[in-house]
Amino acid sequence: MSNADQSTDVSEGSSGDEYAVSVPEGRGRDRDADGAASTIIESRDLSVWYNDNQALQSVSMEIPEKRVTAMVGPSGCGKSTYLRSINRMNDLIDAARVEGEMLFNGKNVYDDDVDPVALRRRIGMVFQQPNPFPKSIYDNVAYGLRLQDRTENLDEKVEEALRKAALWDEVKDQLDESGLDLSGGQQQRLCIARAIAVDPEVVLMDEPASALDPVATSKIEDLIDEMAEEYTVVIVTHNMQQAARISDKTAVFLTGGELVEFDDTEKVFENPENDRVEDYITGKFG
Amino acid sequence: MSNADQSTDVSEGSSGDEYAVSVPEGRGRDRDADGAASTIIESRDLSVWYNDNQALQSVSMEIPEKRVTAMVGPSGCGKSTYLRSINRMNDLIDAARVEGEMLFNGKNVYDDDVDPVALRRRIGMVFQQPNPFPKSIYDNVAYGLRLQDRTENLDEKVEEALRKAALWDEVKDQLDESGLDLSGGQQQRLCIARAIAVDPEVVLMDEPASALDPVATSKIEDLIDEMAEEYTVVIVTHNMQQAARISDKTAVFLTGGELVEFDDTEKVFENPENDRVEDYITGKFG
Amino acid sequence: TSNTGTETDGGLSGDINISGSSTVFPLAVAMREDFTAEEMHPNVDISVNSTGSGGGFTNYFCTGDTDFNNASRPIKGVEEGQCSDNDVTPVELKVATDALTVVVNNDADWFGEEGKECLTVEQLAEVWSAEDKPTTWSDVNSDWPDEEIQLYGPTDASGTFDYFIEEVIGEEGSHRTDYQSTEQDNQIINGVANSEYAIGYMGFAYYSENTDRVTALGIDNGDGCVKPTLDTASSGEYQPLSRPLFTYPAQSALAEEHVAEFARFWLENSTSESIVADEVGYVPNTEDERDEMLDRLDSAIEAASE
Amino acid sequence: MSGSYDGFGRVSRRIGKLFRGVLFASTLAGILTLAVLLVYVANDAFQPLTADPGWHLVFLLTLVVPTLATGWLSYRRSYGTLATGLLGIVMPGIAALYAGGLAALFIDVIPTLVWLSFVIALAIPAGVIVALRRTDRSVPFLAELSAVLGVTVGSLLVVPGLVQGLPTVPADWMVLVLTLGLPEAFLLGRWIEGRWGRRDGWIAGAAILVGSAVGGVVGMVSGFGAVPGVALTLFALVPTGLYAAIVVRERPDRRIGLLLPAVIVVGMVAGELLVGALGFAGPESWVDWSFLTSTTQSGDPRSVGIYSGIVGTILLMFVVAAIAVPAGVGAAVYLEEYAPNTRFTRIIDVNISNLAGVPSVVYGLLGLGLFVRYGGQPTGTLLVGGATLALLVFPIVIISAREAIRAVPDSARQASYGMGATRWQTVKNVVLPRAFPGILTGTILALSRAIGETAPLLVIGAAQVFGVPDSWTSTIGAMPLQLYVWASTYASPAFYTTVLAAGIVVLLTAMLSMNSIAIYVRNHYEQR
Amino acid sequence: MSGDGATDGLTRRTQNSSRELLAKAFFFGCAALSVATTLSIIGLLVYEAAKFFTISAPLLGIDGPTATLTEFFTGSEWGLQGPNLGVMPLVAVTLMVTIGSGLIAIPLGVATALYLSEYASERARSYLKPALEILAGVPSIIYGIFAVAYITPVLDTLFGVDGLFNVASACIVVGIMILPMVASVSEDAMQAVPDDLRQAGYGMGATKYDVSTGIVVPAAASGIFSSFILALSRAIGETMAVTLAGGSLARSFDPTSLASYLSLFDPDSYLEPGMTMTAAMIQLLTGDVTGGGLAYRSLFAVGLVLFVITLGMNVLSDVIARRYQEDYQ
Ligand SMILES: Nc1ncnc2c1ncn2[C@@H]1O[C@H](COP(=O)(O)OP(=O)(O)OP(=O)(O)O)[C@@H](O)[C@H]1O
Ligand SMILES: Nc1ncnc2c1ncn2[C@@H]1O[C@H](COP(=O)(O)OP(=O)(O)OP(=O)(O)O)[C@@H](O)[C@H]1O
Ligand SMILES: [Mg+2]
Ligand SMILES: [Mg+2]
Ligand SMILES: O=P([O-])([O-])[O-]
Repeated sequence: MSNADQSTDVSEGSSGDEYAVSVPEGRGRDRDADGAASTIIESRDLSVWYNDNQALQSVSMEIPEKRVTAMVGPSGCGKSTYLRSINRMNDLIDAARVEGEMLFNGKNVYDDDVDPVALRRRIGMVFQQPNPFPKSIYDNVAYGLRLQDRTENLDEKVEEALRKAALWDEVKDQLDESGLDLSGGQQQRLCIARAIAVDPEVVLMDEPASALDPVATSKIEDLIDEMAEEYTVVIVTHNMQQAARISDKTAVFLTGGELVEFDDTEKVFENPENDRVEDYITGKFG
Repeated sequence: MSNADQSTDVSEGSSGDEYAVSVPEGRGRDRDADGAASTIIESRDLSVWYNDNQALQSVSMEIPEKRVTAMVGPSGCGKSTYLRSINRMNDLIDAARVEGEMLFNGKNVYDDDVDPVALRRRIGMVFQQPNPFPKSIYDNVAYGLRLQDRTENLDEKVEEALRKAALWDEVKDQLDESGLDLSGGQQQRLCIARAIAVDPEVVLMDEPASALDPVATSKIEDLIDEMAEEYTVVIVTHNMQQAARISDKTAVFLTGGELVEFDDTEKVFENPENDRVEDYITGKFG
Repeated sequence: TSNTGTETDGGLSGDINISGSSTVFPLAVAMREDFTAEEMHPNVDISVNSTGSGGGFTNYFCTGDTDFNNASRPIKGVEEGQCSDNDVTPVELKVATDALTVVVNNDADWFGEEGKECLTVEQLAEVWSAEDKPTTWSDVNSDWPDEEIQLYGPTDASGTFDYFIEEVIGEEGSHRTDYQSTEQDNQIINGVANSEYAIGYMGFAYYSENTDRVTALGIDNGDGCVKPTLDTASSGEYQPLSRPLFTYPAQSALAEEHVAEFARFWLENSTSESIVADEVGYVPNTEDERDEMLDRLDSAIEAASE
Repeated sequence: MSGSYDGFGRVSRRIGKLFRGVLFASTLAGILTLAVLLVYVANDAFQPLTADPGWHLVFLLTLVVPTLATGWLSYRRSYGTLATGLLGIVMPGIAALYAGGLAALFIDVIPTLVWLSFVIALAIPAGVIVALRRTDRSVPFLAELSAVLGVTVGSLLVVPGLVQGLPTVPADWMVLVLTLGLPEAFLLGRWIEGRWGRRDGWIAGAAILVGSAVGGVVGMVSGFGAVPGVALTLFALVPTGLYAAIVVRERPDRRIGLLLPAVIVVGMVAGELLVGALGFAGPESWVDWSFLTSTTQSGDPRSVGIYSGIVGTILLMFVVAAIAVPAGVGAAVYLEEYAPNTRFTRIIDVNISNLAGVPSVVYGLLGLGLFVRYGGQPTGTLLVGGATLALLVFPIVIISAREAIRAVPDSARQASYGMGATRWQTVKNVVLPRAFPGILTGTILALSRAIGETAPLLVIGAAQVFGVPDSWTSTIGAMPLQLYVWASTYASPAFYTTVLAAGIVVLLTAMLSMNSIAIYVRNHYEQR
Repeated sequence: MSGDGATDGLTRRTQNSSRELLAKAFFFGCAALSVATTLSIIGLLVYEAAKFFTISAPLLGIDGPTATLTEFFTGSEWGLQGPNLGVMPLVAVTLMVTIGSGLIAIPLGVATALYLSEYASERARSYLKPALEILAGVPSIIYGIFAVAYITPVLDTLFGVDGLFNVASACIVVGIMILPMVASVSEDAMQAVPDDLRQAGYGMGATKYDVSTGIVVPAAASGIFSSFILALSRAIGETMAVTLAGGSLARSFDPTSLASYLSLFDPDSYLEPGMTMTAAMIQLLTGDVTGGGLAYRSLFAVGLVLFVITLGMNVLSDVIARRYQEDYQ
């Protein structure tokens, strides 16, 4: 009943931010201190339709390199759609149609000469449900490397990716066993290892912890924190606390596919410019 | 954005019941005034299992005749299970097992000599999704009467039921058209007409308005109000306001299948005895 | 049992495809059996298709698909034309003599007393002619039962059918079509055996295997009633329905040793009482006939291998 | 009203009960009719009543009673135990059936030397592929493809001739030990190594190899035949032993189930010895060794056999599978993984479901016109028959493969595409492996449909008396065709109730064994 | 960081690599093969049949005998000697088999579907469904032998049939053969009826009988109906069983007279032999086919009629089935 306990303080509440999410001290700061990072992904007036139904409305935003950028917003507001339009996963949906620009290292990924497959090799992705292949742990991690024919030193690369995903110690004796035999949290870390094994520049994560228990979630959060040393991480989450804990920048989408606020995480959670954002963050709807 | 607007007053809130649901003036009173109604349905230590999973825990409660009794509670708490055990619809689920008693007019409906089919002819039922038969409107309403071979004056009885369900004026010229061609709200009223055509003593309703838009919902609520003149209505709802608006008595179930509070609606919403009920009603979880 | 042991060495090998007459079919199958026996040529694969003489010529043999075509009548001019269009040269070899047999049900008692059942050629023609098709037996002879005639016979692709038209109905007349027609002559026997008012006709071999199931009618060609037997057929008494049976190898196929060898084997055994008469049920060739045919074969083989 | 119980009454269920009874009877009507017909067929085929009563008594005592008792005991322990035992009977039975078919192929159709030469010829390009994979990765695809194709073609052109020209060649059964036993030993050894460890893997591999050689020698010495000896060892004894080993090691709780097959084998042997000793005559079954192995065709029911039909059917199935499976799966992959949602795709869609409903005799006409009349092929050959039947099952394969592919969860595809896999890489690495069991099931069911088809073969001009084919262009027969010929050409009551009944038993056994394999594969993988 | 060259690799066209194109081309080719199959069926049947008819044959360089469309579609006799080229006698017997087998398969099939969908326990279903699949899987040649060897003798003792062949035994075995198709397609339709509707019925105090007959069957009607059409189309195309059981007697049938249509419903006429379209094709093939001759060409004309009928029925059943799938999503 921790749920109920937690919320009882509302009745005694006095100020407007009982619900407000506190941003952990020191988070973001150490990286933000060295000035603004350069932009790796930038969308300009990006709109996405599914058939006649608009899921994103002219979204413009700049995602900084080697930072964690969180996207929050109520269900159906288009967070996943935005994420998937970065590495053109929306191409796989017949109904989807994109307008506007999505720049990756300054190049519009929707240009005709861009190969989405090559794009995705540089932008990794982790999904909501852990989805390891029904292959051995080793083969899961090696999958992307083999796709790209980068099979020299395979063993080392697999080990390195598993270490980075904080999974090596747990699985090093069972690399030949099926990835499906791992626990949910381990599976998700395996998926992360799989994604980073090919050394992508960006890792996109769509609610990577929402199917996991609290312990596994906290491991993943720690991992994301570490990943930002080397990679640009863009993460969709439903959990405000999580966004506050792990991200440097936060984008808030609202129903209809509008980006209503995008700023440093601290700023968004503590002093949002938009009232609707404040309402949303304090849990008044959504 | 009425949703957002509505909840902004939380931040200015001062007392513990910003969220509390107000019970409309005069509701319940006019009927309660003439003293306690007699009990038509009574459960005694009713427990229900689905296989090894207990869905109701020793629920005892008395449902008054010709009143509206609402059941509320979080998802999965056993409301539907309780409702369906009144007219033994749970018999149709192989996994379900019932212990304890469910008295209807003093007779335990789980006695061996009770024929569930005969029982259901006296206790009508309306479901969450409007589910008219793929027959004409007329045949939908006449269905129960025909089952019981009560076909004298069929036309009149159909008309009467449709009138009671506040649908007659809208459909009187299209009685031969398929029930499926009606709008959602009309379909649900057709289902109510179908249920009351056979003159049941009790009408059970499982979230009858949750699939409908606000206008249709309010029509159904008005209808339930009128129905209580003649029938005993037991209604399951997720919507606190709705329960407060239309019911005389309210039963609150909590997760695990426990009945934690059962009293006059006014009492339950304004001054609940149980803290968890208060938390639930004020929307703090669930 | 011939296929599980070790391979016999020796013997010829290769495929032979045979099409044509259903009348000759049992004879061809018997020859195949003996030729491919363990101690002979087990590696020669012979397939036999019962298509009717005409069906075999026009659809299989003259298009070059088969090596032999059996026939219960001599090849027709048009067929020879078709063959030569495709560079197929048929070599006519007489292999036996048949008594085309008309059969009725064992319970049919109106054809005469037991053992002497008989029909005149005119009556036979009346039954089968398309002119004024009798529907009941009483239409043929008012003394006979007023029951519907059930007819079973070969299809129009068969030599038997052609021969029957020629000898019984007459060139100018035509054969009725409302009968059970089949290239599987056993179906005729079965049909007649199962139906009291049925009549059918086919090669003698099929009758000789079923003498207890159906009754063969004697045929009265004006000189009294003659029952079909091997004797009456070989003596020529059984008129007009005794006839020669042929097989036609394609001359070019005879260039292959196994084909030539099979043709020779067949001819050499065409005088065999035990195979041709006892096992199959036709009148064997006389030794003279055999020698004549062997000469013809040899010269064809010679021509083929040039 | 209030509080008083006035009775709810009862609603009459009489009509309902009657109705239910009628429905149930109707459900059973078709099944029972078939069952009765099959009992008649079995009676005609096996003639159980012609055996001495003593024979029945002996087998009742040695076989039936102990089997029932053991079965009941296993069932009492658990259903799984009984199932383990039943599988232990059915699996070796079916395996022996197919091993027999395989042996027949090597004895009659494929000369072992030719087989050996082709295995060697194909092993060379396979080695090249492996080598290419291992070494320098920078070979462009087209270069690699042409290299592999070139080596394959070259090797196929040169090597068979060389091998067949060798002065000394190994005996038939040795060739089988080399070409089939060695790979099987290697694969199963690897598999067992993964399961139970390195040592067991080696032991198993060696045992398989030695066992197959022993099987050959025993077969030769006993007169059973060396080739059947090897085939039976490799494809019936080894799987059976492996099955028993797995049960013993991994399912100790079900170990007792293995008693059932043991009791049956012992009971059969004991019964056979006893009736021999006591001089009781067995039934004059029409399904006997000579029926299964004789190629004789004549009007005498006692002398004919179905051997040519069996071999023809096996060969036809190879041709059908070789054509229809790649094409059908390919079409399914296109429709599920590649096809844009266009009008053309929808046309293909509708077209396939309609193709599945085209009468088989029309497919026969298609084969006749396409291959014989315009393709210039001779009538009734293995190639034409196989290709015609392949066209017939093509839509069935597509439909079942599509279902299997559709069942692959989308998350698996997403994961692959998200890693930067191309479509083909995703299909190859993710979609096809996961859809494989479903595709296999569908394929087997499609083949078991093809096994029973007669009309298309008749239409393309199959012969009525046929032998064992030995080349692509040999005229072909098949089991159902053989039945048709017996039922028409040799039609006499004697055939209908003797060899035809026996033929039905053989054909149905082949079909049902295929279906049961399909059902087993389906259930086995559905559980995962 | 994002200096020059950072976007180079993005334009590598992995999608159009020769490996991808080859794979795609192969898969497309396989799919196209299914269309090619249909087109060749239609093309071949039409082309060869055109050589059969008087109006089109000369255009295709045929100078042998031909048949006029009138002869073919209104002639009352089938037989290739002389002017008897009417296909209707064959169609009529085909129709008899369809009617007769439908009379067996439709009631039994719907009852089976209803039992499996509404009454049978999970366990009973798991035994009955495979058993029904076996009914459908037994090859038609075996059904043909059953008909001749076991069913005709029974019919003979019951009703007395003349000879070995009769349409009734063909109807019985074909009925058994198509029964599983009626049952499984109907059952699918019944399973697609939302459970909501059953609940509504039970909630009104309906018994299982009331729900099954009054709610499930009407709601699944279009699906059930489409199963009939599909199964009957299967019966029409059925070959070996009707060839063995029905015999090869071309009946005479005058398509211009009402009486001949009535005779299709005369029980006695079912005890006599009759040749269906498919049986006629087999008969032509096992003998009569004269390469390129009238018989050969007539074979394709009959095949075309058969194909058009079955295709039409398949399309119809598809359309109906789609309709009901739209009803309940
Ligand atoms: N494949 C699709 N086809 C059609 N519409 C889609 C598809 N995927 C998403 N949508 C619609 O687009 C809108 C945005 O969806 P999206 O998945 O991006 O939302 P989201 O913010 O990720 O929501 P959630 O938090 O529930 O995942 C929704 O209205 C959704 O219904
Ligand atoms: N048919 C069933 N089989 C097994 N378990 C069931 C079944 N129906 C309900 N349950 C379980 O019983 C519990 C109570 O379910 P019930 O439907 O009564 O809840 P509810 O209060 O009506 O919830 P909701 O508001 O979501 O409708 C739940 O845990 C549910 O999972
Ligand atoms: Mg999302
Ligand atoms: Mg509920
Ligand atoms: O089959 P036939 O002998 O009559 O040509």
